[in-house]
Amino acid sequence: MERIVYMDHASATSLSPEVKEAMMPYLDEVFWNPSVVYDLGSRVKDAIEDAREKVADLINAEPDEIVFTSSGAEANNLAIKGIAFANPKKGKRIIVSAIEHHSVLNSARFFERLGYEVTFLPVDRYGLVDPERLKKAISPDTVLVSIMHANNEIGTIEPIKELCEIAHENGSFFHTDAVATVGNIPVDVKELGIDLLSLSGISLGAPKGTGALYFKKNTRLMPLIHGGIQERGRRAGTENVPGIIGLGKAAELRVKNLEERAKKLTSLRDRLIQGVTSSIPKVHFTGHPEKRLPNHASFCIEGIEGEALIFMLSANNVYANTGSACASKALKTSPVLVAIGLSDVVAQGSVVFTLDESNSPEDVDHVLNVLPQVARRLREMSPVWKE
Amino acid sequence: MERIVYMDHASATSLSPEVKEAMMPYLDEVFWNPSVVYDLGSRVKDAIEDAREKVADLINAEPDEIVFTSSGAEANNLAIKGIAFANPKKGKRIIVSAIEHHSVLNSARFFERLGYEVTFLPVDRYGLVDPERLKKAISPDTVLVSIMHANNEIGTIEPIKELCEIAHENGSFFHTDAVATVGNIPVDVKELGIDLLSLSGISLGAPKGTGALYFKKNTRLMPLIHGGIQERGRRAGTENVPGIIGLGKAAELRVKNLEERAKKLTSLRDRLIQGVTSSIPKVHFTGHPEKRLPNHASFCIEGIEGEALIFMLSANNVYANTGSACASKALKTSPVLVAIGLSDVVAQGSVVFTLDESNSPEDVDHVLNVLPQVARRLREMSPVWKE
Amino acid sequence: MYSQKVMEHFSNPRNTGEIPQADGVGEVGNPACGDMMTFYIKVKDGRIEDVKYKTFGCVAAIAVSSMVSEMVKGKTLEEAKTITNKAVAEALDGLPKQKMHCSNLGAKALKEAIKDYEIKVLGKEHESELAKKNVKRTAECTHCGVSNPITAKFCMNCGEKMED
Amino acid sequence: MYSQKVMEHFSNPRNTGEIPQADGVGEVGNPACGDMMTFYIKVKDGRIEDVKYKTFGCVAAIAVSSMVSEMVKGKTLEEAKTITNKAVAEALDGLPKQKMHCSNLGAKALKEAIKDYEIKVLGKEHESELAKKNVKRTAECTHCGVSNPITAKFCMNCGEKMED
Ligand SMILES: Cc1ncc(COP(=O)(O)O)c(C=O)c1O
Ligand SMILES: Cc1ncc(COP(=O)(O)O)c(C=O)c1O
Ligand code: FES
Ligand code: FES
Repeated sequence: MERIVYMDHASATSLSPEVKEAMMPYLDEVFWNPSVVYDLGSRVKDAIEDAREKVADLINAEPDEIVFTSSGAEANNLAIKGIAFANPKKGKRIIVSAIEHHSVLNSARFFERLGYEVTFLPVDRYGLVDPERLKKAISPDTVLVSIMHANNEIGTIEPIKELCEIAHENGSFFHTDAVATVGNIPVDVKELGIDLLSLSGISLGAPKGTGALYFKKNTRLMPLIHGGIQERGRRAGTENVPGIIGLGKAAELRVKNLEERAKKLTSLRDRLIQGVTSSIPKVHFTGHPEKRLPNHASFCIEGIEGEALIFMLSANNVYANTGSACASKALKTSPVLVAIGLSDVVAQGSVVFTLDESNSPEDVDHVLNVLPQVARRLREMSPVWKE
Repeated sequence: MERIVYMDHASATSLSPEVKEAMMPYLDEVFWNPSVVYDLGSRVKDAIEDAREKVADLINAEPDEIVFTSSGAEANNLAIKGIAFANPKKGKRIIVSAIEHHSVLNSARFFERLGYEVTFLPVDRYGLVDPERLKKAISPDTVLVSIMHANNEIGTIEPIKELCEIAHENGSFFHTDAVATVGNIPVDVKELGIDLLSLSGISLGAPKGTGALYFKKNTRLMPLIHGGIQERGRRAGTENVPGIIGLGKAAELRVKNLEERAKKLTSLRDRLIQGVTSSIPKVHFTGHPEKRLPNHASFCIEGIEGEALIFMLSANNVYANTGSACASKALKTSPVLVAIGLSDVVAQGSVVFTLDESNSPEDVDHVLNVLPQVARRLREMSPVWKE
Repeated sequence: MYSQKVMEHFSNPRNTGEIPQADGVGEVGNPACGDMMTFYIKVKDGRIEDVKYKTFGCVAAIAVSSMVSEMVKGKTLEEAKTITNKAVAEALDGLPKQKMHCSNLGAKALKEAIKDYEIKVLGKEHESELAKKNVKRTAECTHCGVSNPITAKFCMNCGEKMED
Repeated sequence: MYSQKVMEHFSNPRNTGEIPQADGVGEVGNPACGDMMTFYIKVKDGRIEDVKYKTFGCVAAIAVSSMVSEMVKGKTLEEAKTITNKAVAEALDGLPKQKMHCSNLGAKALKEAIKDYEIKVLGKEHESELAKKNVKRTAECTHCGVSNPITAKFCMNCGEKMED
């Protein structure tokens, strides 16, 4: 059989048998609505609360600080809109980094129409936000600072604790989009000190369409989805019960082997980075070399365009991503890659590998065999490429 | 084996083997993110579009008029906030009926803080909104009228087509929360003429945590969840793929036997209504006797309280609801029952049966055996009850 | 959600009913709000010789009144007066947080019955009805705990309907 | 998402490369925007004797240039000029809606090459560069189709980033 190498785990992962099995009963046997009064409803309710505990455990939070959402994007929207709408008196400025996920950027921009000002903090060539910049940008009317824990396109991990302290000195709330980190590196909300944190099932081995927002106890939050008393009034709508159970199980599994997993993936990642940068000329390794997700290797290959690259890789049984899964069909230069100072042309040739425990050193070697060939082929027919 | 009678199908239904089977592959085998560029992503994307077609078919819409959401509540929030935020020039008045679901009521009330006025239309003793009332209440600055297709607590079906015409003559958008009707009676968006319609998986035999909003082509809509380009920019976040596939399959199954199902349930319903009203003194049948959901029978039993009633029924293997699943734990008198003119005391004794094809005439007879006994026991110990 | 003890008392409530010529009757709650209890006591030699009640309310309300009746039967009036909501809830192996308010009702109704007896039989004055006109400017949402103006119909924070 | 024909041309693009002493060269697009094509033609007796190209761009862009090269090889210049975007897309069994813009590029680059040839060899004048300064006040969002002010960076309606 031909080797198939899937290295796009940040976009989606096949559910493990454990996670799948945990969910199954909640599709038919244990089907009751968790909100009903009779005792059968409590069985489902209890299972949800159990999942909430497991998710809380993964990030060292209390269970009642967790709201389940339908995605990481919803968690980001709930954080930003929830804080801004609930705290109008603090002021009308929101600060985000220039490399946030669309769901953060566009939630912030939504408030521009409501008379808010949004400040975008630049990053350095590694994608790091400079705390000094935040100090300068922050103002008494800044209600919220939102800076992602790690960037999904370049893998850089931001100095959240330091940034959060600056926000708190100013009396501003601090939110971090931790979709790329939770489940990949240890994340401790108390240690970080933040007020709100978003996570998504997709980076945990949980089903798609699941996520959660951590909010520090007593944080005022306007619901994004108004209605009934589900999630203690923070988020209405009948719960995606199987999804929540799957998220809980996945969180439980990750808690157990977080360190070991990170170690394994770091070694694969470094083998990949080392191999790519040494075998392909004019390749730009993107993001920070050390402050970096263990499962993440990203590059820009000069002279070629990302979509063609991804397709030709997939024709050779290698599956990777170009930029974020969301942006990849929007045919635009990635704002993240522009923000770290790459030219538009170079940024076109973006390729991102995200690893998982199912990947082996042989997988990496396969990529190291295929990628240079593919790059060469595409460069040969590129009017932009000159040897 | 003892007979267990579950008659709370509006709260939740066990997935049919067909629906469950349709979802299964999307948990592991076909796990790719639908937004990725490589061909495997298209397989998932195509499956989502297929589901979209099936949901559209169920309500005679076009596929590109459907946005998938994570619940009926989210669909209601998206409709109301989406229209109000996207059309600020039209004006700052929103009209809803007094008996809307919490997710509609609270979405509308959210705008009160933003300087909007919300008008609540009263209903008659059957729960019907009088079109003349809407004519009087509507004003040039009314941006949106939202009136539910059928009420979940009393089963009454509203004259949507007529109400919608009044809104349109005024240049206002019209939304209907059709969570209680879609899948239970034929719903045709073109025939109704409405601009927006919400539906939920829970009333279709689809998984919990699924829903959809229909919006007429070219309707301006501000996203509720901002971010990437999923759902063509209307709703960000990685899709709940198995949920969407389940919703599509469930819609397909309902299209096929909608009429036959309604006929069967109507006869069970009438047997239940007939039996309850004739065997229990001082019981109030709620809602409209004819303009009524085929699967819905609702009552208020004087002298007793709903939660105790539901628990004692469940101790006798009968599962029913009291008011809406959301409100049932809020310990408040149902606003719907107050709106139809019942006194607070009477409204406490609310019990709602929602039927499904899995229910038989014998189930109904079991309820007719148990309910009068339970009512008698609770009344015996009630200080409010006098023979 | 309910303990087995609660369910057991709910399914088989003790001492239900009225006492036709009761020495004291106490009524609390309001059926319009979903809960009302009437306690009846028969007193002999300073002891609660018999106790009965009628309850309109939820599972917790019924279990609480049953438990209160068991706890005070045979007790002296002074002993009975010391019964706390907490003790009732504990005797029931706990009550869900949002139902604690029921446990208050049971003890309250009983104490009202004792007061009624003391006024009728002993001539004691009713204490000035709990100086309960403490003018509140804010109300806490029972769902999310955030303070709201008392005029708020829905919680500003979580959007849930405010209890009146 | 792509037709088999597209994938086939992408995987095995025909006529790739440069023509060192080309009679006409046409270049369109901008690599900074993700797509650029350069077409080279050799003309003999008013016919396109040879055609080659280099393409920087997506799968569709590569397939389109390959298809255009096949379609015009051996054709007269006048025939080649009549090639339409639609014809190219059809020959590829269709292109995804959001990729139609690529099909334009292929025909455009070829026509630029013909123009270049005509100027260089026949002395024809370039037509005044498409009166393309039609001052637009609004831009349509490519996702939801709603009109936005040209200054909008994100669609007012769906929030998606606006194309420049
Ligand atoms: C009339 C009505 N609208 C909306 C909803 C909310 O649907 P969901 O539970 O999927 O959020 C319900 C749920 O019971 C309902 O009955
Ligand atoms: C950094 C980051 N934030 C948020 C999201 C959105 O998560 P979801 O896809 O669950 O909506 C993603 C998804 O790729 C992400 O990478
Ligand atoms: S009747 Fe009051 S909460 Fe139980
Ligand atoms: S390169 Fe332009 S859309 Fe293909």
